[in-house]
Amino acid sequence: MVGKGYLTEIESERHRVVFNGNGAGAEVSIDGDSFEASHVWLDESGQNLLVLLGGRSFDFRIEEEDDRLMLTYNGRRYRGLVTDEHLADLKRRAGISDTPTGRTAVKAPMPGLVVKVLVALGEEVTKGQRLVVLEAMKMENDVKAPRPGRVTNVAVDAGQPVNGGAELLVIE
Amino acid sequence: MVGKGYLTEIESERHRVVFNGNGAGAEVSIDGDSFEASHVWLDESGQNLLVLLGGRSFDFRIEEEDDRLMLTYNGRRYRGLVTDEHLADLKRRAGISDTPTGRTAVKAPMPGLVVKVLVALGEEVTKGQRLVVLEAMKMENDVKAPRPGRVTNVAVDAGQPVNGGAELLVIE
Amino acid sequence: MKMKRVLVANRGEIAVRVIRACRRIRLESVAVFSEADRAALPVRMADFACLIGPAAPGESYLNIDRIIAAAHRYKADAIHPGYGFLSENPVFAARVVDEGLTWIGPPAEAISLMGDKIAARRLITKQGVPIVPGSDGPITDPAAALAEAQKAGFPILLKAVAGGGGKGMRLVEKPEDWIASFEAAAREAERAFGDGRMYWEKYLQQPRHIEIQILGGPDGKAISLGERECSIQRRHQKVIEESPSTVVDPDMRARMSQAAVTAAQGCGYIGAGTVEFLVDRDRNFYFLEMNTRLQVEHPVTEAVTGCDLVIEQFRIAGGNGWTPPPLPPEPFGHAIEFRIYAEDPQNNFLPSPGTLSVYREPQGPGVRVDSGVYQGGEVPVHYDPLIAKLVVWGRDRTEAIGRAQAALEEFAVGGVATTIDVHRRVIAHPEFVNGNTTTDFLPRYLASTDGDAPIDADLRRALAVAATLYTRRQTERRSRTVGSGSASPERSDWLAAARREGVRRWSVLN
Amino acid sequence: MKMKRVLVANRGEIAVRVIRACRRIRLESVAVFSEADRAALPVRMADFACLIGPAAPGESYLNIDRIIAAAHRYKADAIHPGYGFLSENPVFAARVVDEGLTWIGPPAEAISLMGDKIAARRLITKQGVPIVPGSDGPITDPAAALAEAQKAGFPILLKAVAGGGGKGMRLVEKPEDWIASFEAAAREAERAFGDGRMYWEKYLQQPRHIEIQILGGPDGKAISLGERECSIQRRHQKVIEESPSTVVDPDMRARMSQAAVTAAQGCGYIGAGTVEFLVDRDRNFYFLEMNTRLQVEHPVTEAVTGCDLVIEQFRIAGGNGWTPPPLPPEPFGHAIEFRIYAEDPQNNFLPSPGTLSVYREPQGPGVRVDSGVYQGGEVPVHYDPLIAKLVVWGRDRTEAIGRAQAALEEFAVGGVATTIDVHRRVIAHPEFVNGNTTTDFLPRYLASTDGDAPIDADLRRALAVAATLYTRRQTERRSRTVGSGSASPERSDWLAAARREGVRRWSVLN
Repeated sequence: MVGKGYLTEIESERHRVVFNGNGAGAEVSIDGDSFEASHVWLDESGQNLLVLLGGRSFDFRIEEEDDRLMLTYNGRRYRGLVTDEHLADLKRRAGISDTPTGRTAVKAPMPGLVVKVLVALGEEVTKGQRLVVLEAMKMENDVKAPRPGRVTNVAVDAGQPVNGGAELLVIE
Repeated sequence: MVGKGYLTEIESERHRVVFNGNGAGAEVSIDGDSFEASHVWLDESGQNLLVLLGGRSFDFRIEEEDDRLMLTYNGRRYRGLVTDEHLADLKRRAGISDTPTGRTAVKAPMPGLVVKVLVALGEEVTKGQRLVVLEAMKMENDVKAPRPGRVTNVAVDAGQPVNGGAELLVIE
Repeated sequence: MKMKRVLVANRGEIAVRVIRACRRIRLESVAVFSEADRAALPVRMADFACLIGPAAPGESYLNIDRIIAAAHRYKADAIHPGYGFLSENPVFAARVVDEGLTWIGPPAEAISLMGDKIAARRLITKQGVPIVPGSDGPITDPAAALAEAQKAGFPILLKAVAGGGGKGMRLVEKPEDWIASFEAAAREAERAFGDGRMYWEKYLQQPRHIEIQILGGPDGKAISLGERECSIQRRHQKVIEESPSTVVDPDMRARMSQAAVTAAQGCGYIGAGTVEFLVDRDRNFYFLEMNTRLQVEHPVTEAVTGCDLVIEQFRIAGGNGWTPPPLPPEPFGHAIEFRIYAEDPQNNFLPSPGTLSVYREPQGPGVRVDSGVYQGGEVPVHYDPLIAKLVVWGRDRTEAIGRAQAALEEFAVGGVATTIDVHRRVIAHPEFVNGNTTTDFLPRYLASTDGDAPIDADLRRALAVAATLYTRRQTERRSRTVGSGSASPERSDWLAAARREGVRRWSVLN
Repeated sequence: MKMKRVLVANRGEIAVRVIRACRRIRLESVAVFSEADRAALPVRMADFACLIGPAAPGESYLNIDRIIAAAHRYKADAIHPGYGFLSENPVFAARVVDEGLTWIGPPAEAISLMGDKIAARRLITKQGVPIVPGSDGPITDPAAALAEAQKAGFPILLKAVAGGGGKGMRLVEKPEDWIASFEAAAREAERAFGDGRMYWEKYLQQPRHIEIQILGGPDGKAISLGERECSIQRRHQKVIEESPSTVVDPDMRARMSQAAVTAAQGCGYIGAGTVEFLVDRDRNFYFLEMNTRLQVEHPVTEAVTGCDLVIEQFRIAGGNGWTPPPLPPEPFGHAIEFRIYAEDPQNNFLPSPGTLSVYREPQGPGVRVDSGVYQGGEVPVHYDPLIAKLVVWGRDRTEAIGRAQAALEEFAVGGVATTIDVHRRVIAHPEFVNGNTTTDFLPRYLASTDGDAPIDADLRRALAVAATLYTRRQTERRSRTVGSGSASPERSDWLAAARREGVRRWSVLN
């Protein structure tokens, strides 16, 4: 295998991606298997990417959402996370941890009005548990726990208007 | 009339445009008549402009073509040319002429192959006269004189491939 | 007096729909817009546009005085209300007429009558149209009502007389819960509508929701344009609608049409309206309510009849008499509508407002999209998250479903999450394919799946490559920006690369 | 053997059209592309994509070996040729079959026969189908041919036996020009086709061009799907097509259909094909030629029959027998197609390649757009400048024209010039509105107008304001870029302004 690559997580499954070769016979190695590959950035937004991989054509839209990527293909969305092995190496040597700190801020997905806070400080929550009810776009919407953990901060009260992206509470 | 304005030519007819006021009651004066006005740049391209003028809504696309503007409204294209009175003033004072030099380079509107050159050096041509036949996009296309004048340079020969924008000949 | 200029008292896709109809018959249009909609598509498309207030609907799209003032200011001579907002407000309808403007909708009296659920039930019963068994008036004595309800059989649905949108509604499974449910629902209705009156209906289990589109002529005679099946619902909101229904045959269509026409004529209905029915397993149908406006799902009827319902509304309201449109003897082919919401199905259908960084609609034979947005535009947080309606037509239902799958795949939206993928999964479901869907189908299906169908290995690898390429490019751009000090490093870099490769925008992996 | 994966040997809108059909019936698709089309829409939409060579058609879309190699490499089991390029090349059709692939088109023999104009005329005459009076073989003795031609009456059209695209064609107004014209045309034909053989036809003055769409079944039986009127032409290229024709009544339709079916069955035709006729002022029709492929204008037939012609092509070629599609007894409504070219009508229709900075297609009931481009994509200089086809459907011709006007206005294209405005003017012309158009209409109209209809005063003022705002903004941006030294002055400036105003992207004039 040539040089360093990337560790790329797609929907929680990790792959090692290494780009090899140059010019027309370009290849990419994925988890050790080689494929002929080429790509085109379709416009100046940098969000529309066409990938030809082993002859198959894939038309992706890519957006950043928090620290992750959201890729859309044929109407379905997929989550991705990419780590540069070279940078990870440097960090490791510098003693910077690459694992998550365990602190997750739960944010308002849109501006709205907090209708109810369903959990209390210190409470243990399970993944998917309803945490906050937010009224926006004419409807009441549930904000659910993205992971299990303990609520270590509650930043809002019922009746309070919040901006999109505002921290509602913290799970650790 | 408040301050300096712009001299704006639309399809060869000239108008004086002055922006007045600020905030919600904004107005524009056109050839001395005042109109309530507002506008929105519709996206980051800067080419899509919505103008509300006296209540009427106009959805324009604007592009630059050589030194002119090309505005599209409801599928039809209109030519525009804008002169800033303030800049024109400065130029006038500095002795810089604002009138055209009388030299017009006729350019290839697209890449192609010169099939025929229909005029000779020194020839007088009328507006709309066929000057060059260019083969492109599977078809033979006529390049016509944008103005009357004398041909003072012929830069291409029959059989020669040319890039889009290449100077074909000059009329003075 | 000929109608010349129509004010469209709405926003989003339905405002665009009405403006398109105006352009097609050379009527001028006036868009009204809130501060949140200054760059919205209806404002771009209308001949005139008038800012009427802040984003909050009460100060703009629900504000009767401001809309009337806009109509006078821009010399509109008619008002089309779309759906939602003021479309079923009899005060507005009456006011429009009082101001000397043409109201593109039914008479205020018909709106009032059908808006009072008890009055509507009484009228319909009198006309011999079957209704869902239930109380014949507001509940005055809950205990006495319980006895009656027990005769009809539990479960029972308690509903607010002034109701709508599921508020003040309670499903009562057993008689023991009756009193508590009644009191809670009445309190809720009182809070929501200032009217705590309740009535009850027998709760039909696993019904279908089928409705009849009618057009009432100025002479009081109504015609039916056939049915729409709207059983795919979530939170009492229709999600997918189609015409014809898989359970309606010509005889049943004729009987339902007759019932709908009777209902419409009975309330003096003029214009486009919809009579909703519930249909039980034995294909008995029961009047549910009448919607006194253009429906969201009107395009499926247009697709199978060839009739432009908005233009028919104008013709009826025009005051020069009206000839009913020619209709095919049977529905021509099959049409399905999909409501595309800016909601995130992977996150409990939370609304997903934002800027549409990518927006490309599907195309091809039998595909229509009604939307109120455009690439680069915004989905504001203040309003309903419906951004588009995809309507596919096929010679038969199978062809329509095939076209729908392809069109849903082709529908490219970036910047906001949408319900497109849910539609794809629903129409691939055997129950949908077989046409065996009742109103509980979608909630049941959504509860049974987490939406994570396995990812094909080729796609998974391509996703990994795409994500990696994106990250690599971002990293490179950032480092170049810092290093070069150029005002616009990206573009020049881009062009240089293109020149190297000989073709703009093409690159091979290296 | 069931067809599973189709290679589409074409580009642009027709490649997209075929790929859409594949997706709808769950066939996989393989796009082939030249270096100029790496980012083209068909490449994005297909399941597989294969680079086959440089931009020049001879090295890519016309290169049989490379296309066959791509088919084998990506395991395609069928090839659809679209129109143009190799679609009417009998060598290619035969080769595809020899390679064990399914050819989505008529037998090579039928292509050959109909491609030889003399052989086609002989066959058709033998079948009793009326043809334009003319020579029954290639001209061997020009002087003898002149005598015959004089009997038919001048003017006469000299045509190349191997002809196409207007090459080797000469209109001869009077007998004195006969010899010179013959020699010039033969030389041109020799140069263009390597075959200098000529024949002659009587030149019908002000004819209509009307054609019949047929589908030939694998059993040799053909059916007619009715006519298309294609009289709006420029440089012998169709520009606007519609169905039904304003001059064809049910009886004439039946007679033309019968003639077309006879012609198709006579040459063993299988698949979709078109028999073209010229129609004179007395509504006599004469066989002109048969096109042995899918036509550009096939969507108008789809709109009034409900039939998907590409899918019928797959069904016929599939080899499992074929049941003709159900057709309405008469055309259902009226459809019109507009070919949108990237050409500049204000500059002698010069091609206008470039980047589509804006591209937004119209929508609404009865509107379909087939295109091969997208916003941000390119119109390359190497190929035909057709970028899109707008197809409108209405219950009747008047409704269709109204819808077309609105849709043409709504069609937003920036970055290249288009023929959209010409269409708007044509369909507003009384002769078009009345349906009185013959093949000389468009050249006559274009010669009579400079396209500069007066500009309404409100629009003129708005144009002046827009141009001024644009220039002011450009000036401000340039001075800020110089002054601030920021890496991205525009965006931050933008955001600051938005914050000041309280709403993103809204500004009032100041």
